[in-house]
Amino acid sequence: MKPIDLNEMGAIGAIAQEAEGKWGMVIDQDLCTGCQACVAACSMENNIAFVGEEDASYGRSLQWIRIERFWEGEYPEVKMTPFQPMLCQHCHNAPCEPVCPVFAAVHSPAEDLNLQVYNRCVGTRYCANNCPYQVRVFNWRDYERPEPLNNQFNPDVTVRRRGIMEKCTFCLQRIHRAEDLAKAEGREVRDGEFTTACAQACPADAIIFGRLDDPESRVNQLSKPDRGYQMLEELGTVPRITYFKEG
Amino acid sequence: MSKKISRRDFLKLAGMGAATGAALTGCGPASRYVVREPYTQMPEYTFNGQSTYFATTCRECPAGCGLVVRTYQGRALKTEGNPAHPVNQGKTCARGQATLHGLYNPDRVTDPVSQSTRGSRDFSDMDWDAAVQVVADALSNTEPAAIAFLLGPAPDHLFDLVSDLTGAIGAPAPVRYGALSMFEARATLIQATESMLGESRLPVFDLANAGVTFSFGANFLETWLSPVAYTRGYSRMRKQEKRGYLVQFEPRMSQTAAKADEWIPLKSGTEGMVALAIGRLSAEVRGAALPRAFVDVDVAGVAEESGVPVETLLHLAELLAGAERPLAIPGGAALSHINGMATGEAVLALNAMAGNFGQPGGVFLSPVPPNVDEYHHPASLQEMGAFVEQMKAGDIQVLLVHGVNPLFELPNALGFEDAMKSVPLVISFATFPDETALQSDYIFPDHHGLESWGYQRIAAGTDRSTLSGAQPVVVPFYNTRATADVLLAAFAEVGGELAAALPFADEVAFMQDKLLPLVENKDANFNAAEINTFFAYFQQLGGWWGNQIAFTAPAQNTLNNAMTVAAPEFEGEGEFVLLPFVSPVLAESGANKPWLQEVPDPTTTVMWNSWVEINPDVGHELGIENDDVVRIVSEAGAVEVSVYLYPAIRPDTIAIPFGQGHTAYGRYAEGRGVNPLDLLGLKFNEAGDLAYASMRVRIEKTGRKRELARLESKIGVYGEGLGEEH
Amino acid sequence: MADTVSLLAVFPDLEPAADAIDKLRSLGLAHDQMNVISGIPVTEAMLGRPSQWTNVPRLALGGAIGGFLVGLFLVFTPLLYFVPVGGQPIIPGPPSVVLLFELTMLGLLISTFLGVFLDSTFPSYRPMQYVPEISDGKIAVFFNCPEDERERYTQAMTDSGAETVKEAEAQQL
Amino acid sequence: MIKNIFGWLFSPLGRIALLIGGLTVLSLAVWGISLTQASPEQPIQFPHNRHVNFGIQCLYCHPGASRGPVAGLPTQTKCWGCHQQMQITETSELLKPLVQAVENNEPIQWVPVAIVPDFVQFNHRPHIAAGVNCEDCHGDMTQVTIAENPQVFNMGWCLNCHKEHSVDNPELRTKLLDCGTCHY
Amino acid sequence: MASTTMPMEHAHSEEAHLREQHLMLDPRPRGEMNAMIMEAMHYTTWKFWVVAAILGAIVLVGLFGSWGYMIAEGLGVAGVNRPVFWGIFLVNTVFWIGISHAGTFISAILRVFKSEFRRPFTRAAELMTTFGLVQAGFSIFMHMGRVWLSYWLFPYPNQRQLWPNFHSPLSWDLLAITTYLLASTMYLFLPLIPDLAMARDRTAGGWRKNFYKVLALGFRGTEGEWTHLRNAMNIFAFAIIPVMFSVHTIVSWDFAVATRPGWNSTIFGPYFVIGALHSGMGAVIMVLAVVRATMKNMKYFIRPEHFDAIGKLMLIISMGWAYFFFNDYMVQWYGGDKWTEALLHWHEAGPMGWMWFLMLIVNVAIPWLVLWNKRWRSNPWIVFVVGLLINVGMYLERYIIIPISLTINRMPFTWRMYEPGIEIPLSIGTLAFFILLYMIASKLIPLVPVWEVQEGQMAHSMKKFGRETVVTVSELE
Repeated sequence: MKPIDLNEMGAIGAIAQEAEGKWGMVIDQDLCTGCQACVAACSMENNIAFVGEEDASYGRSLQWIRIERFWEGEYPEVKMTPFQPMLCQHCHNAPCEPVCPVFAAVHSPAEDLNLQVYNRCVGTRYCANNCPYQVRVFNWRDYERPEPLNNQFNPDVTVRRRGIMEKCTFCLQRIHRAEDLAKAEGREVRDGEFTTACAQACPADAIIFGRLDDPESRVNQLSKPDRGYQMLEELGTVPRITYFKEG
Repeated sequence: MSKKISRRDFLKLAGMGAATGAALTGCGPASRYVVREPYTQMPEYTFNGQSTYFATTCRECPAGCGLVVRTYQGRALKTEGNPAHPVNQGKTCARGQATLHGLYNPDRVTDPVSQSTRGSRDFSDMDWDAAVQVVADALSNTEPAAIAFLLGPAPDHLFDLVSDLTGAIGAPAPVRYGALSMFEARATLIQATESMLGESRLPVFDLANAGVTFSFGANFLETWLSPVAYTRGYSRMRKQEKRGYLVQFEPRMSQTAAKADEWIPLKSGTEGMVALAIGRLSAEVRGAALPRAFVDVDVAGVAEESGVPVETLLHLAELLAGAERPLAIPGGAALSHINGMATGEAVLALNAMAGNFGQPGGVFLSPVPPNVDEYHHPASLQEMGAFVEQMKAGDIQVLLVHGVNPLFELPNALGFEDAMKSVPLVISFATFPDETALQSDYIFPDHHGLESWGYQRIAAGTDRSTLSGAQPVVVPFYNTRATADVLLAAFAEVGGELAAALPFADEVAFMQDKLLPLVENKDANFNAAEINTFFAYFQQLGGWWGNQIAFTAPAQNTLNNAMTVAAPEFEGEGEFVLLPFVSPVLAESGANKPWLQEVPDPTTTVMWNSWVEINPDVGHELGIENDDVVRIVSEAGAVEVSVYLYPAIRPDTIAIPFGQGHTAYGRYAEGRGVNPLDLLGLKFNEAGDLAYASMRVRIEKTGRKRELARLESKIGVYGEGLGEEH
Repeated sequence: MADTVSLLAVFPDLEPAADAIDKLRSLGLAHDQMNVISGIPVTEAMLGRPSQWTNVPRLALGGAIGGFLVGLFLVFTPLLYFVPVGGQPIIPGPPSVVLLFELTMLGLLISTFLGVFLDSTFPSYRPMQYVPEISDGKIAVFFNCPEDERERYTQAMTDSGAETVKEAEAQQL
Repeated sequence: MIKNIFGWLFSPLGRIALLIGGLTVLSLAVWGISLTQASPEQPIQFPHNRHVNFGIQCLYCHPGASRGPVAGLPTQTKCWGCHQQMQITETSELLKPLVQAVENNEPIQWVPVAIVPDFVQFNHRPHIAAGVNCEDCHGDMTQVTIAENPQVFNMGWCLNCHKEHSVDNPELRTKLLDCGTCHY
Repeated sequence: MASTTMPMEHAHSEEAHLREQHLMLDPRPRGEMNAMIMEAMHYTTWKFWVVAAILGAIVLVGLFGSWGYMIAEGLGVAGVNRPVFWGIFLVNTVFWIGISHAGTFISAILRVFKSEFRRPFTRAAELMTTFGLVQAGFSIFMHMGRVWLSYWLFPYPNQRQLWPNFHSPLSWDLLAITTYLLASTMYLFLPLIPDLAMARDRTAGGWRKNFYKVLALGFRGTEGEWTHLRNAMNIFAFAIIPVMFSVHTIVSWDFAVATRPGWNSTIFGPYFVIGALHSGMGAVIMVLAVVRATMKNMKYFIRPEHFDAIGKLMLIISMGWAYFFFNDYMVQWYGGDKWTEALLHWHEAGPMGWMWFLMLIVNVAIPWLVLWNKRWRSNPWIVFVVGLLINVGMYLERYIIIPISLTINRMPFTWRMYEPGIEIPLSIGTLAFFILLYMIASKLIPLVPVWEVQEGQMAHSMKKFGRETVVTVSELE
């Protein structure tokens, strides 16, 4: 049995930085301009299908990252709340994982990430129901990409077919590529050596990805406890993404 | 030269790997009977299963961001920003990411074709020799003065080639146009800059170091001038020791305004007046002598005209007066009024008062790009009007169009489509079957930007003289040919003395010729002794840029003359002022990329369609609900579009995004949404830019409904169905 | 046994059948030399017969234990290949209880069901001694008696109220 | 209808027919499965055994294996490098397709033998680096002409090897048994 | 009815009256009852065939046709979306599992408590259990995105070395439903064996003879056979009750263990069980009314007394349901979590608020208003309507719990409504399939356990206490 860790139990505000972790992300909502470059970059990197107008208007778009915004007040004192990119939070205690009957949504002990094994998925969609962040998307149909659009497929990422749940992987293929390279060269992965597609594209540098277990990493350096918070941290899911409030 | 040839061969070889693509799809068990083709010869720098990266320049908009494209076995997989490139420093926008959906678009023009009658879509394939002959005949059999080239804002090497070509045969210089330059009111911005800073160039605003920024309708986070560069600037502005402060003045909350600390919803066209009033109040707050420029400003009158209360003006003036490095930016919508010139000058006057010309966090003149002496600005709408008149008068016998889609990007009122009927021969070099291409006699498709050579001069967005280089990252997918090569071949076909004026085997030879002067300039990101090495570096690094920060700002005392900004004038009848704005994700040419269609609009989260933004209170007053289809009628035309009740727009203003409304341009764009340019009239400001923000329109209900595809929840965001709608 | 004959006496009701069984006993037949066939469950006590031995409860218990063991195996299957989920232990406590319960019950019920088959040697489609009237509520007493005493037994049955007494012939049901 | 079925079933002939039917279905299934396992038709009956017996290393023709995910098929230029110096190239019937391909500069259409499903992200490099020999997975090439798979590349087979190689290294074991190592 | 004291001279008619009222006091010779049941099975009018043909067509097109289309196209043809990942398929699953509870309740719980009125219709109720579970199984497989891989849910040794995830309520569900389906089928079959033997004896030949012969397993009715059977039935009656409770509790855990507002409730287990009984009893009474009206000789076996008894049970269960509903509502309401508040608001004031109110009316108000009256609840058609309404209400309850509640989550940006698509023909198809199976079964197996009725009739008698004649029951076992 593992020892009881109050951080993990959510008893004292479950700060991911303090709990163990490997990969993490910092999203600065003050910088995020809502430009959707991350959305496009993610789709291009991860072979995400487009679903067309009808399905998109019915909540079936497949983006792994979405940018939320709400309104405060009424005209003329109306204000848009800060853009809030929502993607898989890669919870340490992910509610999506235990409910999958076939181990398709599992935790990666090696990378401390939340995995979705596409080929194992049978499509019960329980994980999506149980995700408090609603960041899982389901392939409601075979969304064909007509020739020759399929030439753009990234060979490092499985192309999903109908009936499969999918979600952000923290660009696991890039993690593996970098780790493989580092191992071939006999060293550790350097901070900033690679990054996720969304962080790479982000023109405002609002998304920073890196190692949580390296105190020198940019992700850890950027931590500003007064501004940082985690989504729905009261649930004790121990997310790996820290958001910075505006201002 | 040998290097070049080997590279091109390599690309051809690399293309053969494309067949393996089929094996990589699907999440089922892979078929056992997949065929794999090895390379016939292993290309240089390539290992099995490893990606190769090529630097090039993004052609989705004229800003000229540097890209690094990941290719794998001859397929382009992913675009990334070029980290060394001075414009975007490794970043891209959504459009840059989606450029691959242009490259692999299923609706590209695959072969040179002739069309039986214009608009019939009855194409017959040609071979390129015949196509070159058509161009050669057109060039040789037509009186030079009757040959007109209409080019887009990119790429610049083609513009240079066509300039040389027209110069050689004595034809009129090529005309360049792009809808973005119209929306940015570039001509007005340049003229205002000339009158305030003394040089006819685009200004650069050093957002990154600004303390307090007043943006008058400049949507620099979306499409304005160089959005990625300005977004970087914005990011750094916020990350300063003392967080930068942003105030946005515009009638509708744009994406940029959404990021502003304060949004001042002033009446459209009163930006200049408000700038002057703030200038005056600010000078008063500081207690310094009132500059002459602000003497005539009637603050109360401005408050009444603009709808911004005096207290707000005063508050803003105090903010400005107390700021360390204030900055004021004039945006396109503010300049696109009858009073646009005055507005531009008034906003720049705020900078002058702050004394930030040439200072960090201030205003600079954009560095002159290398290998030219001046900035070739795109045609203003008035100039385009003159061009159309020429066409109508029958002065143009041959029209060659490249890189621009005038039938979509020009207001209907200008009558380009009619004018085309008076042109006997129209040749389009479009990559995609856009509206203009379909109204042409021939389409001789150019490569996609990622299959093309070229360079692009950076007009705005960098602090140093920059020439961004483009090279093919994949072998051309279809039977397309570079327009520059077609023109050179045609020119050679014409033969004689003329051909000697452009003695180049292909566009690469031409480019090398144009780059030759730069070899001498050693103060740059790379040095090379001779042109071949230079060209290799130019490809490898994605362009050439100087080491020196080239900001210039001649000192001028510009506040000595009294300034006034007239009240805006509006055209036509109707309760509402129409504010067309450029869709931040689609812009002028993104509509045919399915992933861009599905990327939600940043402010409304609408996908795959157009909408009209109406203030909810007005909507309820008129009995208009979300998703109702309404008819927007102006003097110039009418469109039918679904309503989005947008909480952050002035009640007297409605807004429609520009980007959709194609009647051609492939399956993903065609028949989707509306084009707000159909509603615009033909009033110009002093600089010749269209006063597009001054059109009055009225709304008619149609009784129909068409649901907009939104990413957001109407329930969760607007409380719809919860009995607490607003 | 060449010198015995199987007889089948059919009675309209319980009383005569019970009488007949008493008579058979007094004629010297042991309990295991006779059997009763009825259309409703007639308890042994009603006919004065000894309790029937049944293995069903024991089989049920065995099945339950078997099910429990299968459940136990399933509970520990995660040890074959560690896949952590949601920060929960590899072998979760409460869900294991659910698993054990369900499989125990499944084992119990299946073995009960099969126990009936086993104990009653179901299914058997061989010819058997039977009279279809018993499904109309009659009660048949089936016994073996010595060939030479057949008349005596038949008479005794008829006296007790048997409707028919005949030689039991195995027939296809 | 049901009567027919029952009657049919109870007759001895019916039972035999049933048996035959069942056997047919079974053997069809076995045949179908064996079809999927058989070596496919190749454009050239490539003799691996001969090449290996000449002393040519695997990595000479499949160099990608030591560097990255894909071992790769040799280009025909590489084949030609040796073959153009050999007499047999001109005479051999077997080598005709190669000569043809080189002359026409057309790629040879090989049918891959050792493939994993596309939802498995396999990388050769770490396997080679960990000291796994080619023949451990691909079989002894001195014994075959066209490559044949000595085993089905399924997950249990992968896992067994991963487990064996990480018995005494818990950290490595975590990595090697992680779903995300192969599936993403 | 017989509320006034009767004069002595009417004692005879009093007995007659009691006999008319109670099946158990109105014995007929076993042979006659057998003949009645056999006739009920064989007597088939053209109406039966027409209805069966229509239902068959619906099953073929609505169920299997639509399902095949959905498998080929993907779940996009259904109405599920984000965030309503679960739709009508799971509503149907829960609904059918609920329906199936009544059979076990009647035949097991009432058997354990020796409620004699159960005797003629235990089988009719058990058939519902089995066929209802079949529909539940169909629905749950329809729900899956890749149903062709559904065998991965079952524990079996495989080369991947990967077993199902027993952390997941869905795998408990699968085990529980499988257990329950097997158990209820076996429990249906055991008491059926003597009746099959009876049918075998009364069938001269033809395929039916073979059918009964095979199914009757060679049952003769020897003492040993009866003993084994009785023992087994006793074990079943006791053991199947916890299985039944566990099934619906586990179904409720599918929702209750989730981290969703409104679902995360400890009362869900018993709330679902009582809800299941509520809809199940409604369904039983509907089936009995239809069987009594359409099948020959059934008016003898199924009498107003039975409707009266089930009606009383329904009233009690309705009260129990209301109690649990209020309990759940109260706790959720008091909790004050903002998402739960939003959910309750959405239930009541959202666009589908009418469902919530309709559910309360048909589940509580109508049963309470109608079933207190003995005369009304003895009327088959009145209780049929009440049963129907309760089933509508319970369907709405599941609909509110699943697709409507799923709209509300902790990410308001994603809230979206659910509009069923191909679920509608598929739901109708499962209903038609259920009815069709029932119709076919009613023609193949004796719908009334004759031997149990006879056993009960033997045990019942009338006795005079003072001036009143009352019913007495002897304990035969």
